[in-house]
Amino acid sequence: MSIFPLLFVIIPLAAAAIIAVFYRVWERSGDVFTNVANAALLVLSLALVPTVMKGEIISYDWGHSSSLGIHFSIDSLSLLMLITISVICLAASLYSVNYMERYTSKPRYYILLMLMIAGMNIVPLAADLVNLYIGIEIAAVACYALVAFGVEHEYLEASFKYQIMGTVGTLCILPGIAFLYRMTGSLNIVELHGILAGQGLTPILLFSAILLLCGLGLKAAYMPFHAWLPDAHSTAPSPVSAILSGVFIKVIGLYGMIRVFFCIFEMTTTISWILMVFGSISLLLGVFLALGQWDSKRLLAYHSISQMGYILLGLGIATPLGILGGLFHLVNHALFKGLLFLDVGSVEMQTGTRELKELGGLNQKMPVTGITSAIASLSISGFPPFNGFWSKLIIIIAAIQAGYPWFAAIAAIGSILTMASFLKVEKYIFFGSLPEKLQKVKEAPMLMCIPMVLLAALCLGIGIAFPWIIDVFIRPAADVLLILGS
Amino acid sequence: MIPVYVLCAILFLTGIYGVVAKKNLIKIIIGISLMVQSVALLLLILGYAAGEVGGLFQTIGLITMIGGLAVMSLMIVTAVRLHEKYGTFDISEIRRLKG
Amino acid sequence: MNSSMLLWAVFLPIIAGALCFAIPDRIKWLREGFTAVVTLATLVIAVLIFLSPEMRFQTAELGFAPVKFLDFYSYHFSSFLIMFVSLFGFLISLYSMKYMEGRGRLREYYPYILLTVGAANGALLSDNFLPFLGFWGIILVALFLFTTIGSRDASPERIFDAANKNMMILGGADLALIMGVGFLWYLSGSLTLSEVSIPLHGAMAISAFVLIMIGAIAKAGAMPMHSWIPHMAEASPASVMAFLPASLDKLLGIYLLSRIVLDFFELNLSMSLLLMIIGAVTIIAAVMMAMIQHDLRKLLSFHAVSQVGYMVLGIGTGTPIGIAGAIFHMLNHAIYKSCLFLTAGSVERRAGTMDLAKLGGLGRMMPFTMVAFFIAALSISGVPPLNGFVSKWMVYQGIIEAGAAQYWIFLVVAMFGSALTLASFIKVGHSVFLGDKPREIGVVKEAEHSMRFPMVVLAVLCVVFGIFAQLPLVYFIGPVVGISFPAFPAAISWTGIWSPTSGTILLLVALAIGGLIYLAGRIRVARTAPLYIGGETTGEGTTDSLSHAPGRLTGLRDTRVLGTEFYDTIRNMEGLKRAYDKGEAAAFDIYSYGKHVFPISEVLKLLHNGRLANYVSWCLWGLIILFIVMASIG
Amino acid sequence: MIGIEILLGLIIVTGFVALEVKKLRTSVISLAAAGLFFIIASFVFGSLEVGVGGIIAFSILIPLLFWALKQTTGEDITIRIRPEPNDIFVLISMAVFVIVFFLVAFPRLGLAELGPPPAPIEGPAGLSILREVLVLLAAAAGIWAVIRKVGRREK
Repeated sequence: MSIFPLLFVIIPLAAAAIIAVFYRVWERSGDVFTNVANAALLVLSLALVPTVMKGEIISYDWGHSSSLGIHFSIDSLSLLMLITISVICLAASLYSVNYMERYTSKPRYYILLMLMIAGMNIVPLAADLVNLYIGIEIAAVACYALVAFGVEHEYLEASFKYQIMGTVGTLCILPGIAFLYRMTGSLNIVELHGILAGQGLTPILLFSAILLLCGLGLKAAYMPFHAWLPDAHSTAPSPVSAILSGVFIKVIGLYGMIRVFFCIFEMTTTISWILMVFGSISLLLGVFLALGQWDSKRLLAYHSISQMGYILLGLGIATPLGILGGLFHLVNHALFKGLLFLDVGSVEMQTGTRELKELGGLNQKMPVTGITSAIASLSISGFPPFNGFWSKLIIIIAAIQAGYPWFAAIAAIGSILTMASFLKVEKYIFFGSLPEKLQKVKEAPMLMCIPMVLLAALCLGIGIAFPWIIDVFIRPAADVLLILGS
Repeated sequence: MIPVYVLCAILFLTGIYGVVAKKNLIKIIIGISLMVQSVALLLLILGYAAGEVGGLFQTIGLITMIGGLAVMSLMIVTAVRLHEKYGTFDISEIRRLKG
Repeated sequence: MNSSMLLWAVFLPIIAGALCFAIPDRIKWLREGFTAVVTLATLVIAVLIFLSPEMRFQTAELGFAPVKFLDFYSYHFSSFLIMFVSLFGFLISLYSMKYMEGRGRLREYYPYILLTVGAANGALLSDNFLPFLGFWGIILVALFLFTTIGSRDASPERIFDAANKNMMILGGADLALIMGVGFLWYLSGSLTLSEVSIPLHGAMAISAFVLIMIGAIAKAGAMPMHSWIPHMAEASPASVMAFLPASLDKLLGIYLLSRIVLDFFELNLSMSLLLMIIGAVTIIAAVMMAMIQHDLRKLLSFHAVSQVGYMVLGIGTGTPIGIAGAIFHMLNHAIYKSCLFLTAGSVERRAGTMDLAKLGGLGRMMPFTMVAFFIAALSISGVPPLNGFVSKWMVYQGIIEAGAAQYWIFLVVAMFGSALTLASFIKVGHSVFLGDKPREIGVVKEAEHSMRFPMVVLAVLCVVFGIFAQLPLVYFIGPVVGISFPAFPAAISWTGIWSPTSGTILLLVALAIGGLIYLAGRIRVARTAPLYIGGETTGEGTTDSLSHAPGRLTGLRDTRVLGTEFYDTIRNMEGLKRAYDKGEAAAFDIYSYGKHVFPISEVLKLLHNGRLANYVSWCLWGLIILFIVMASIG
Repeated sequence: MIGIEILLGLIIVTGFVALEVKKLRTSVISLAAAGLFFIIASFVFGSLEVGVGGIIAFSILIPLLFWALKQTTGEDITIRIRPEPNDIFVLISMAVFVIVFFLVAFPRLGLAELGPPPAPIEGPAGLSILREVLVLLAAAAGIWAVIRKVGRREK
């Protein structure tokens, strides 16, 4: 029993409350408290690394001993997610200070952001499915509003579509949880694993699994449940897009799936195949769609679908190496996709457009953005020494090792196409000749460059120090799934 | 109990029908509302024994209703703003985002 | 000797490269000097490694896979290669001091040289596939970054297109390599290069072989993965061309190809034939393309492709002498092609252009460059006693020894390729260094010392490795393929090792053909040269040829023999014309087939038509599929 | 349990009416009726919490919907739009889904022999009501953000 898990929820909520109270008195309270809270969350999550990554589980319970009440626990997988959330959210909130000047009512933005972070933090903390669901719901509701934050045509449209599809998703998750509870009498994830261990999937459990697969799939946006994503992620304000593509879909969608399909159900061949097939379809079609885009943010959004496909493929292989690759790619994707959205956001802010055809040659004018985006592009395309290379490599060889050469081939083809579309981004935004009307473009302000440099450094650093990162962060998290999964 | 499950499923499908086949934003929201109701009722049916709903089903049902309330109120406000911008409730005309 | 030296050979340049980024632009001499010193130090380390016996450096195994994070292993093959990698790094950094002077992005240029040297050493020394793939990829990234720097006369779009193409072709090949390594791991259960050795049976082994081969030949630049080299040549500085596509990429690509043939797999007949066909096609097709080029860089780059054909052909024979010839040719090619690009660079620096039609008569003013050029040119054409001759001859011997009577076709193709190469280079030498100087080019000076030195070193190496071919054969190549060549004093007696009669005859015939083709070109030129019209050349003629529209030069044609007509003659030969038209329309360029991807993308985009109802229906279809799956499993 | 079935039937009928009528006001009233039946149904099941939750939800939603209609329009003009090819795809998907669901999935579930539900859990709910409040809070903050008239500052 420890208070730490609760802090992950209390800190962002407190920040939201403080901002709500003080924003009239002190204009900058939002800027300050959001960043302080996010930094505190990062410090907190990193402080837990030595204990949790050794295999200890920190838990917090309030209320009834079984599922009624608040039950949080942090194991190494949760901590990995929490660290990822904190890093990306800190980067996004630093970035927001200048970027969100373009929008009215910054305090409301910050309040929503902190609520969303609170919701996102609840998901990995949750020890039972109801709390998991609550986390998803809070984060999703705040996220709908953040997507609509610009309250113009596109913002509202994207948000509305997202709301409808997201709600259909939650309405699939709930019966799934209910059936599970009906069959087992428990909602606690560890208990459920114990109860279901060794049993085959009865039809009703399978039905519940399908509902969860669909519902969480709608949140995680893999094909064919993906259609809201390109709209929502491309219209949202850039820091929000960075959080959405970077961590949001993984936390509220994929994390739930990981918990459900590794820690609750046995990982059967059927489910493994379902995950791999859906994963490789998303991987391939997502990148095909991205190739044809001329709107830079929409292109990135489609890539999120594609990269989710990689993660799903890695996890679906379900061998130790596959899970490791999937989780590693999850972290890496958070970093470089977050970075790419921040880069594109600063280009959009400085030039006023995100149409690839209207841009060009910005490397001369915006060197920081140019270099960081080159790093992120190389990383997402899978080039060493950046982090994306290693995770893709692990996924590909894991697929071959598990005896699925065709899935490995799909992953490789997807990687070539990813490369092609990022070369397109680089070509049209940062290389080539500078159009006449962009002659006066300047580099983004300092506070926007800092998070970009930070994330780029992480992409490079993780790529170079990947054995260490894997040993310290990824392997313990993968072990959680392996111990429970076997 | 089977007919109750069937009716519940029909209610859910009616909701989906509203979401999929109706073009009016308000009708879509009504469809969502029907789905929420069906899910809440499913929870009650699943937990029903001897004149009382047992287990955690009540709690989850309450969460469903509250979650539905939260999402739908946001949807309604968004729909109003959409009408303000696009001048219509017709979802098939609200599609600037495509491709 | 201490095995941590291996670490130094890899990480000294890499760390120095990272530091080099930090050197501010103002003290550029420090940056340049630093680069030269570090590469020289790496060269010294490499020599020390070469002189020591086999060494191994290992870190602990990673927990997640049977991989050591770093597993370096030096033996004769890798250690002689890292020596040359470091040597090229040193010569290029020396050459670049003057050649790259005044260009943009120099702050990145020098660090990239260091990073490339380090990564190439890393790839050569790695004894585990995972770090190997990492270093292999870093070289590609460095190539990409080098290419984006670009040459002066290319537009930003063109530069990036070239970089793009590098990335796509080589990146795709790298992924093929990764797949191949995965298959290899699956089959052999080991990721250690020196442990893997499997028979070439079954679909998986064949695919592994082919996939790794694709990775290797793309790096080396054999057809059909060659098209990045000519494209890059148009948009890159000559020093970059000399450094990567001409030397380092060849060393690495052929190194990998030799490894798969020598170590990983036991070559079988069909794969051997496949390699030989690739080699033969590359030789002839690329040299035909080279014949019609007007731009010196592009011409050289097509020859760089063509020469890879000999190496692939030699390795494909599977005979020790053929493989030894191929590896020797790889080394020789790196030397003379690098030298050729460097001379081209000097010409460009002095005359301001690399367009053959605008050059001429530079020989008297640039004697060192000219001599270096001719030595290298004769070497690439396989004229005795230069190094290119020896290695080509060994390749021919390999073909003969491979045994099958039908292989004479490869022999003929290889010889004919040599002949065309000779013809092409006589022409180039003529139109650049001999003949009359066009008015646009004023009085030019010989290249600076720092540029002259690398050219001279490489030219001398061409001669030494030709006359004393025993030297590299005994110390570098013999141990790799397991042939013991006669010792050094018998250097001149190399002709005695194998019976060269048929080879010699064919070679002489080939040389004669080369001469004839050249003469044929001359005769045609003399007949078709237009009469002097005169009067167009205005007074603003400076050495800055960039300002000249091509049309303005037409008036000069009569005054000197141009390269261009010769190429047009070939270009319009009956039967070849169609092939050339296709070649120029990029039908042979694997990259150009990429555009067929876009229709798929358009169709998928149409599906995302913004209708919420559709989107929700897709989810329903997802559920339908899942339900059916559920029903099918019970 | 006959009463429950009738109530469910009534919810379905009123819900369907709500979806199909032209006047949006009528459809909201119809939804309110469905909500009423829902609340009754949950009380019949003996679930106080869901019933109260339903009362809260509908007492907020129905006025909100009326407010929305007052702000905008009371007519559903889309009801008269002829089906396009696209709508046919959608309807086919719907139909296939219904068929697959009722023919393939539903019979296999074995809902008849589920066995008794898990035993009720006694004890205080503790903080857990806070979680629901948090969801509502997020929605409130969301609405607060979405009702802004101007979202972006133009440069």
